Amino acid sequence: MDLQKVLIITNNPIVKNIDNAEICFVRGDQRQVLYQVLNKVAGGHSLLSHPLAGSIKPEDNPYRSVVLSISITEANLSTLSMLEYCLGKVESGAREGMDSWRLNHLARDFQMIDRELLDNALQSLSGRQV
Amino acid sequence: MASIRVVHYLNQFFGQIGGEDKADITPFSKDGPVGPGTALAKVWGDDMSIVGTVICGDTYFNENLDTATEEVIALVASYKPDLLVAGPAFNAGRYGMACGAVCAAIQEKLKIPVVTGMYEENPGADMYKKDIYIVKTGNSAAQMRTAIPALARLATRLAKGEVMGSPAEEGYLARGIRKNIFHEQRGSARAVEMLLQKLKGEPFTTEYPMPVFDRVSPRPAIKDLSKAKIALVTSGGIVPKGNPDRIESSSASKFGRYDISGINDLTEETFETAHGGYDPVYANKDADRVLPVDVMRKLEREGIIGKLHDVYYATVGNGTSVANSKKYARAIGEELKQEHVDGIILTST
Amino acid sequence: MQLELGNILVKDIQFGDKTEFKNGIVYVNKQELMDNIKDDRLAKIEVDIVRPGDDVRICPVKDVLEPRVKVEGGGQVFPGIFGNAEMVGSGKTNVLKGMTVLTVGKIVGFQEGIIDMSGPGAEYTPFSQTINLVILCDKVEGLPQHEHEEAVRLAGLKATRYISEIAKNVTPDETFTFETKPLTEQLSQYPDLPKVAYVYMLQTQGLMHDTYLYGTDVKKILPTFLYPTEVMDGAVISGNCVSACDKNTTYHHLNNPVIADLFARHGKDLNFIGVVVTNENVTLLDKERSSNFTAKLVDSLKVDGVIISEEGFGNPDADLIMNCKKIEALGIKTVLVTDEYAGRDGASQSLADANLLANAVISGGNANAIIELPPMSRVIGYIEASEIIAGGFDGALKKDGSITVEIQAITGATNELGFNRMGALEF
Amino acid sequence: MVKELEEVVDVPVVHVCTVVPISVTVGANRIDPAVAIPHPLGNPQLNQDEEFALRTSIVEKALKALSTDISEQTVF
Repeated sequence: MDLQKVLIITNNPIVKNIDNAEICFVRGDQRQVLYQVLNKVAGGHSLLSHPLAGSIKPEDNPYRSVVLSISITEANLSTLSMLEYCLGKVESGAREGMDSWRLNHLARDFQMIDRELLDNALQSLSGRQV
Repeated sequence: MASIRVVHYLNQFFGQIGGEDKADITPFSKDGPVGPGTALAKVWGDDMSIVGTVICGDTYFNENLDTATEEVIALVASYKPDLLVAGPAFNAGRYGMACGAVCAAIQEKLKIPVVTGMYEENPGADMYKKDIYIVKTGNSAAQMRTAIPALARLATRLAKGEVMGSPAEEGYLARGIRKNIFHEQRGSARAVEMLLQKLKGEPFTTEYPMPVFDRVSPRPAIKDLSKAKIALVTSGGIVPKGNPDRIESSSASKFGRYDISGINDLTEETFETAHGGYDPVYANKDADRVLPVDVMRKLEREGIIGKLHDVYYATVGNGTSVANSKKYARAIGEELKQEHVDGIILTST
Repeated sequence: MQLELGNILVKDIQFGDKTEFKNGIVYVNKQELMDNIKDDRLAKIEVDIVRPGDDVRICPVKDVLEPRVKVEGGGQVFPGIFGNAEMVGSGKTNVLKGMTVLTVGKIVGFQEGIIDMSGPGAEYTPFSQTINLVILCDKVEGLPQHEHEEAVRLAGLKATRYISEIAKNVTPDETFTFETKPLTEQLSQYPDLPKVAYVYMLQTQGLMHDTYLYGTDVKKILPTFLYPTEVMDGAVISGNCVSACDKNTTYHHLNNPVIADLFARHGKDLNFIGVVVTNENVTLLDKERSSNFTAKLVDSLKVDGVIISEEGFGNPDADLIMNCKKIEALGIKTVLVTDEYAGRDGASQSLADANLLANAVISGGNANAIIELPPMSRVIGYIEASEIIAGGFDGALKKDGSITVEIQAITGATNELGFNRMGALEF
Repeated sequence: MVKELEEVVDVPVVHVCTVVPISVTVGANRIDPAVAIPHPLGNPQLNQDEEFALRTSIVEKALKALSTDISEQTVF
């Protein structure tokens, strides 16, 4: 993959050892991942993949991997505002939560789907200057 | 069938006690209907009867929110009502806030249906319409004649536990609750219809108004800093050493209110940070780095500002939900308003 | 491009010695059907028939299809899957109306839907009103999800094609003609009417989120122009297993209601110019690029207004808003069709994006609303899946067989093509 | 938070913050950029007097913001 180096923020344990990617592993739920993304974007990293990839109910999708640029420029206001809506969505869903029973049954499927969406993003970004 | 027992909440004015001069009157009750209550009773006939009226001054209520609410709840509860009606408050701000607060508290504590009436721009409407049914009224008591029947009708429906229709059908302020209904036409036909209306420049109603992160218009500047009382608020989690309120390091469930009268400098021995989102070393060493009490005191001494407000407020911004931080900000804001501060410095990490 | 759709009204489906259409009844030779769809990747295939009003629950439903066959004109139905992707959308196509082919199978743990043929759940899905030929597929041990999805998708397409052959020589009960002229002619056909196009957004994010256009994976296309009749001939097919309530099944694509309702007003109140099909991808760059091309295409069509339909939720909300913003910025009016995830109490933020330019929105309903589905005497598929499909939750399946789920578990419940009458309003 | 304070108290509020874009998105009207996340109004690299002077300058800017009429979001 001739992808320039990217930063991946993830809480998905099967996301590791990806070429040209620095992986920032977040211990916590997808809210924590998104807040970490918010911090990075506010710090000037560009958001490359949509933070709510997939159309699996947000609060039902406990694993999330988000791709950002390694390089830093001026923080992008429109991305921040998009993140604000995403966080609003996730925050408002969070209280309904997902029970551990389902999580245990489905963890592997969820991880696989997240990984699949991530791979799609990386493939699409491959060759792009970021 | 026994008629439904209703308690009515009124302020000093509609409770026929007096005007602004009586606005600090403490809550008391009277058996039977008073003022607008008699009009309600007329509409209801024998179905529902106002067994008691609780009256409280608007100033007293708003300045003693917690105790006043407690007192009102006790008075209302003593009548063992099936329903509480408050107001209508029209466009009276403090009365609206009181009606909303009373309704919300009664609904929560006594678990009975509640209803009030307000003009949609009443601040109380904005504050409480999500929690309670608020009948849409005109903006002044001159509209009492139309407000009463609307209030009476909605109250009856609530008391009888009838299925509530849409805001447009029932005349209450939309509560922001999305509910599924079946339309006459399927969605695609509605879309074509709406597009044709939009193309012709005709009025149309979106089925989903976009939520907007609303902006607040900038308030006018402080005219004379040397007379101004300035308050400090921080989301950087600065708390007295030992974190007496146990504010969580993230996803905080509360905010802190701390007295700094007589304190000229925050030191390593006296203050620290409860914030879990950044390296706490620097703030723990000198909390003035987050909450500049030392500089503010110096400027106060020099007469550059009139006064540093003696209480500061602290929350932890880290991971705190949007809804919670809004709630805290509102609560802090209410307190600072009472204290008549002229400006606020909010520091964030 | 002109297409005559001939509806052959199906009164019933029955198993028989010969697969044929006789006296309003579709007879199916079960063995022959199974032989036609067999696949080494599928360990077991079962076929069943269910009818409106039956005391039956089907779960987990993957896709729903409708048998259509070309009678005249080029190409084959489902072009690119079958044949050499010749252009479709002209000539004559016969439709077996009133029936579906419905595939059932567990692909991954959570996204397929429920269809109840009677009871309260039946009100939320259009497929309780059709006679359904149900094809239940089990994969061979160890088959990866990609292959499993593809095997079940092909089983549905092949079965539908097999059945549709019997409609070829039947005289339809009713016919409807649809025509869209080449762009310049179409633009000048009704000079006094507003010109309208349809922006057709398709879910395309990878495994379980894919859609195919003439057999190609839509995530790899740039937005392109289609004649509406191409869609009626199966140019677009579903390959996704996202939450059941708002994925467009292949049946929904074939019977796209936005296209139908635009044609219904065509030449009377508006001039329907055509369809722009676009995707919903994972990266922001792809989203920007696709929405830029969509806006450019719409602009070049010289239309006054568009209807934009979304598929799915979450990040597609960003595509929806981007399309809306960029098209409105050109001075072209938009109406959006979406659905909502407003929480079980309906009080949460419905979409993951918003913009004030999106001032005309049709809602397909709140997918989080709860429904209790009473027990059914018969279940086709795997009822235990109801606990883990989207919208189900712990304890959803009770001992008596009743289940409590969000309506997002019901196939087609909050369809974002506007297929249903249901919608959400603020209370 | 800044928005609600301004609305409820009905007086000018200045947001002293390190990440200006966040402040803009949350709707602050008067924004006073600060030093760094762990020490918005200080800099441990400096000696005590220098640091106090730095803090004074940030606070003075905040006060200037409070005493300046604005019509839109403004970074001071």
